[in-house]
Amino acid sequence: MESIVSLKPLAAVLVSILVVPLIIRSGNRPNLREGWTFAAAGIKFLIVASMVPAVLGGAKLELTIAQVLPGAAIAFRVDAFGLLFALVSSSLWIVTSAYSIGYMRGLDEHSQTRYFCFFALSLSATIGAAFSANLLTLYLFYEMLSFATYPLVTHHQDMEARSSGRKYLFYIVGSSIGLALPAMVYIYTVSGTLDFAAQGVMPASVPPAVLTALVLMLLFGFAKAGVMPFHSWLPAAMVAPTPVSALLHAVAVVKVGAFCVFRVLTGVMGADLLTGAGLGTLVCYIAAFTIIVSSLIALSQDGLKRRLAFSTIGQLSYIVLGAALLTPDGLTGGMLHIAMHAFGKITLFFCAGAIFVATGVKNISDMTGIGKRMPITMTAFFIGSLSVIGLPPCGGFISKWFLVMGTLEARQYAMLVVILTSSLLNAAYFLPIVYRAFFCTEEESKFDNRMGEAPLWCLVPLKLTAFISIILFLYPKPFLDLARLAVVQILGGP
Amino acid sequence: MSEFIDFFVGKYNYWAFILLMMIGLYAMIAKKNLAKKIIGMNIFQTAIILFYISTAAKGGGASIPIIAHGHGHGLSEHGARAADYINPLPHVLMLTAIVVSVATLGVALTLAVKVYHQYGTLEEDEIADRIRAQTGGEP
Amino acid sequence: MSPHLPALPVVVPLLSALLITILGWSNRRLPFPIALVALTAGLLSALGLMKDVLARGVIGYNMGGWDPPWGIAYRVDHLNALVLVVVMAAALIGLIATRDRVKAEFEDRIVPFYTLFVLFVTGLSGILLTGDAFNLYVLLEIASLTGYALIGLGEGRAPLAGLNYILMGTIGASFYLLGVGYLYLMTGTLNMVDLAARLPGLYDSHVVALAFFICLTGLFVKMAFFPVHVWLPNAYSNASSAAGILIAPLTTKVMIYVMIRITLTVFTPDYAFDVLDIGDAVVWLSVIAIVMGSVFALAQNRLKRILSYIVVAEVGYMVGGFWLGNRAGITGSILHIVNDAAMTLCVFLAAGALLTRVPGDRLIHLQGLFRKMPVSMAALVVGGLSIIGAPPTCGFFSKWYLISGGIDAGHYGFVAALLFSSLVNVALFFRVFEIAYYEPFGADHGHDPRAHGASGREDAPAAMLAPLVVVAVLLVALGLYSGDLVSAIIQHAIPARII
Amino acid sequence: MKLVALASALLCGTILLFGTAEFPDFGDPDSPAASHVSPRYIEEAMAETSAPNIVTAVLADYRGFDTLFETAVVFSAAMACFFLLRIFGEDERRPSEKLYRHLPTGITLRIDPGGKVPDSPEFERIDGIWIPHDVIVKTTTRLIIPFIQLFGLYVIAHGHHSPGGGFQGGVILGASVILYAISQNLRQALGRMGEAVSAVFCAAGVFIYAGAGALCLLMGANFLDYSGLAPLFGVDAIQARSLGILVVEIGVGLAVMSAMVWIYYNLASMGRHQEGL
Repeated sequence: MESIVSLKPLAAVLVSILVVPLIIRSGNRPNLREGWTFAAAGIKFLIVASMVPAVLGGAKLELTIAQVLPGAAIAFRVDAFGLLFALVSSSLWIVTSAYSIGYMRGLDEHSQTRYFCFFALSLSATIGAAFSANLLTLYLFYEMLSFATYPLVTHHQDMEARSSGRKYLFYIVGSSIGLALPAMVYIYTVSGTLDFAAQGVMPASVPPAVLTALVLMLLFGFAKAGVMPFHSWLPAAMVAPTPVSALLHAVAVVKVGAFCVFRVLTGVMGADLLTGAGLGTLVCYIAAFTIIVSSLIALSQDGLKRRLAFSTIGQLSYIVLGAALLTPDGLTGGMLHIAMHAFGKITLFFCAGAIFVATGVKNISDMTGIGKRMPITMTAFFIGSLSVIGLPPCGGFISKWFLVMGTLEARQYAMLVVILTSSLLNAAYFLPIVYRAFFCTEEESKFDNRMGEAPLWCLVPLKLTAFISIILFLYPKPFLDLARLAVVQILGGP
Repeated sequence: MSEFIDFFVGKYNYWAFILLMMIGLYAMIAKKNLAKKIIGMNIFQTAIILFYISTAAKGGGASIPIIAHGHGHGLSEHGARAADYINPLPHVLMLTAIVVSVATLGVALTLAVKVYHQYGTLEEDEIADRIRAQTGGEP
Repeated sequence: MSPHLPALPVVVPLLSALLITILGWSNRRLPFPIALVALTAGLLSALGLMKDVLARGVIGYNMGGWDPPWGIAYRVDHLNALVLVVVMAAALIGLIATRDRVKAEFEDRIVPFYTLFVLFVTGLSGILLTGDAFNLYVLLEIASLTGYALIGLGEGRAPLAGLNYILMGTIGASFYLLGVGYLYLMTGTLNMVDLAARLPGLYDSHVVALAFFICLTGLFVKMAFFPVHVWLPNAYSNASSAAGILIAPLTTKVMIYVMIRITLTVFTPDYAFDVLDIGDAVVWLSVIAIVMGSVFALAQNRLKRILSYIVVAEVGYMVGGFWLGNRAGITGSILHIVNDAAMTLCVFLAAGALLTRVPGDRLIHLQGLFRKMPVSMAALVVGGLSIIGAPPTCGFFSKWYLISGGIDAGHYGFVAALLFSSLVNVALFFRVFEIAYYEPFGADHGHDPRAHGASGREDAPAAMLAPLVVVAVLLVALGLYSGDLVSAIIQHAIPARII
Repeated sequence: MKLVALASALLCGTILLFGTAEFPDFGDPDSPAASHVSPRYIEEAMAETSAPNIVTAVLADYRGFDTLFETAVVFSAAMACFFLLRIFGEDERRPSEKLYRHLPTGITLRIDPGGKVPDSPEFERIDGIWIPHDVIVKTTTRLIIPFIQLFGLYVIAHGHHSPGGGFQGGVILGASVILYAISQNLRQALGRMGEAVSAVFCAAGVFIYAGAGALCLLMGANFLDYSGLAPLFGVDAIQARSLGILVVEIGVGLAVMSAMVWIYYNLASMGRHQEGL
């Protein structure tokens, strides 16, 4: 496997940092400002996409920024898994930027310049995390993301935003400093390195009890993965403006958490070591617990965004589950789920936002009959739901399929049951929304029959993501190839 | 008993400095009056000076460290013997320490004057009362 | 390089301080340029020394041409060259940044202010370079006396705080002097290297142990180690903002250097860590220091007091890290001297910048400052993140070494204290940020800010902002280059037997 | 508090006492302090520095660097007093009435704040605590002061050969000025030796010391290595050391004298330089 020194990863990270001063400078000319955002998003996506052929060819693009600790540098290494994640995040940034314009202008939100700045910074952090070559760099970008998203979460600057912001910081930063950091230092102390390597870096001499403690500390320490009981920041963070929730809390932030857990389990601990110690199963059960409980909670939520949030918690644990299965199909399923769920969930959030912009409604119980007023939005919502539930003809089906295969492969039949049960629960909390929106009597409907969709800036992105969700079912090859390659790289194959 | 007396008599200089030091320390902690605290501080420093100076002593008729008949051009025809003169080094060091303690005393008194200007008293508890009255208890 | 280079960081500032008085007395425009030249020269010679040390190893310099132990010798190695560069750089940046503040706060006292400040730096650089235990005391007093004076002239309770600082500082210095006296009594020498050569025969003597404890106690007072920290918060928080900016980053760090120097060079690690075996006890003390410093910081409602208590906690980091007695811990401790100097400078400078536009440093005064003073607040954020220990700022890396040292030594109490303190720092700083971010918008949510007037931006003067931004960038740069810093310099500063 | 103080003082004392058991006895000529470094000073000082007073030789030459900073400590203390205490201009809290004494008649005029100030040389401004008749004190001190000052100069100059030197002599000189200020009044003393003079002399004294050291640097010797000054003095290296010691002692004397006086000025009048002692 060849390594190529390349500036591309750095460029991909920097492009959205460098655009910040430009955004600030043109703060009072909104069109120019958003132009910069689009430019940065486009360039970022192109840079990321340009790495695909090389990576698919089996190469890894590397760049060391600074050798900050012996054996642990701040360094980038683009492998298939990182690239998959970066591809998802950077492509969705473009879409979300468009959606942000519609949403923010539609509601005449304050401090839009600040909003776009921190949005760009968050994207840098996300891409940085995706391209991290070692745990240290990953942690760096993880923390950067935590702090960069804080102003976004608390954008409204009211009492609710403040308390949510506190909760967000308390969970995210508290767990990363209190749990992940010491675990990292410990790993560094015993192994002398933090690099991600096929089959991990942990020496075999570490006693199983310590190993268990480390795995748990890292699993919960990267609280962005939302594994219970470190999940309650996520519903709280839904006070943010919807595009933030959409990109960050359905895609970037939470996926970075899942990505970190994935990296830790596969790159630091190593599949064989975990299997040998039986820790994979332990993590599986934790994830399974989260999946089921969060789905049950989601059933009882009336706020649309809160229901989506709990759904996200469950779906994240699918990814964790995939990683913890430690079999080729399971890993493939976990990785694919990052992509598939991202497109599905972002569609759902876009729809929630569009509904709010157009009608100001936040609660599901008030949405009876909305399908007649916003048919496009609700159709997209339906497609997104299908993808998240894991039904054809949507991308979600593919990742779930691989997950199911993984459980069989790993002989974790209990997990198979969990996945299937959870799919049913997913259907149970999504489909009634769609049903209520379209099929209701005139009396029940809370809206008149006039068409009243959200602004075009909101509408186009959600159509696009819904469309991609379907495309991914029909043509999953790019992601599937990357995921398959990543599995080979992770398991240390030829 | 005689051992103890030997011990005490042979090292009485150290006892003296320790006693002085305890007095100084006690005054600095226990006294409420800032001027008395400053005096305690000075006693404390003096105790250490005493300690150093006492280490310079040499029994057996050693003289002050000025070479007798040392006038004129100084080549080593005078041939001073170390045992004849007491140790000059602690004296040098304590000259410095005395100057430092004077300087510290000066600055401490200056600040005490300022404090007195500000609160009209040097009693610590009264100052505390005044501060509380001024700020309503906040630091 | 000139063989006289080691003398310059002390001699040049000393002469300049005197020139400030002699020339500045009649021309009030001169003090600042003279001080600027002096500290620039100081920094350059410090860098030159650093270069020499890297090239040639330890450099000695005999004052008055007398060989040690009869004369006073300077001894420059990796450790003090590094700290010297830090001190000089911090002093220089502080000097430039506070120019306007000094003009405003001490309009009649420009001459004495700069004289005292340059003397203060002289004292510190002397402390760093000297290889003579008694000379160190004299220089310590220079730095302390000038420090007392600079701190004593502030608002409100400053004189009282200054007086308490004098009383405690004098006890500390006197204890140090007494400890040196005990050593002198037992060995007959004052030169550090000579002491180290003569002490091994006396390792089982109680007097030597006592001398060590007395010295250590004295230094603990001087560096504001809990529970003898009580002078620091009042002194730093009541001092004028210029004096606070100039003094806060330096004093405690230099005192920690002295502790390291005395322990490693005079008493040798064998004695301190193995014969006496007090490392564990001191680390537990520092655990208490860290926890209490953080808890006290939480209870404060003024920015500068919060920062002062953070300094107290940070002292615990460095003392504890050093007394872990292993390579990682000592590396962390030395690296943290560098980083903490930069961090403290950054946050105090930012606080000073804020104070140019707001009436006081109570938290309630900070409302809405993100909009009003974005650059200063951004620098405060960077400083805060570094104190919290978020990568890639430098604070993360020293904390990393410290934690790693704690794990190496199996001292999990220390690790827990470090993490606790980081979490408390998150709470502290985000409370400040939150207030600065929200307040004026709390009531009228969604209100268009343009109604408040987009021209509400009124940041500190550029002369203060530019150094502040430099320091903030430096925090990140130090973080990125900490690997080089450790491998090129700090590794050589630690005796080879420590693993 | 008292109990705490007592306990900590006793604890401290006990710990220190505990250590004394291993100390050398008082006056032990074989103690390490007496046998390691110091013999060289006693045996060689005369030959190496040509100063029979070994304390002076060690103070100003062997450990001259300490002494330089000792002088700097004095300077910074004086500067600190000035910095902290000096109040420029009128004290706003007490808008002072001004007192003027008509010299020929001895009549005292009180000028209320804002009143017209007499500018005839026959009027002398005085302080509120001015005492008219102290002939004995004034006369005695006038007689004594020159002798005190002469003695001070002697002590400085004779430091090589007898107990004395810059610090002692400087203090005596300073005391003479302070005595003048006490016996006359602060205003007159300030007239004789003003604040600017004290300040600049104080700095200049230290500057002489440090400058001598720096001059050695310029001559190619180490800092404060007076033997490097030999070409300037036109004598051999050892004599040059002796002369170097004299130069720095003069600097010390100047600095200490001015510092004493300056500190007194500020402390005695609480920084207002009027209405003082």
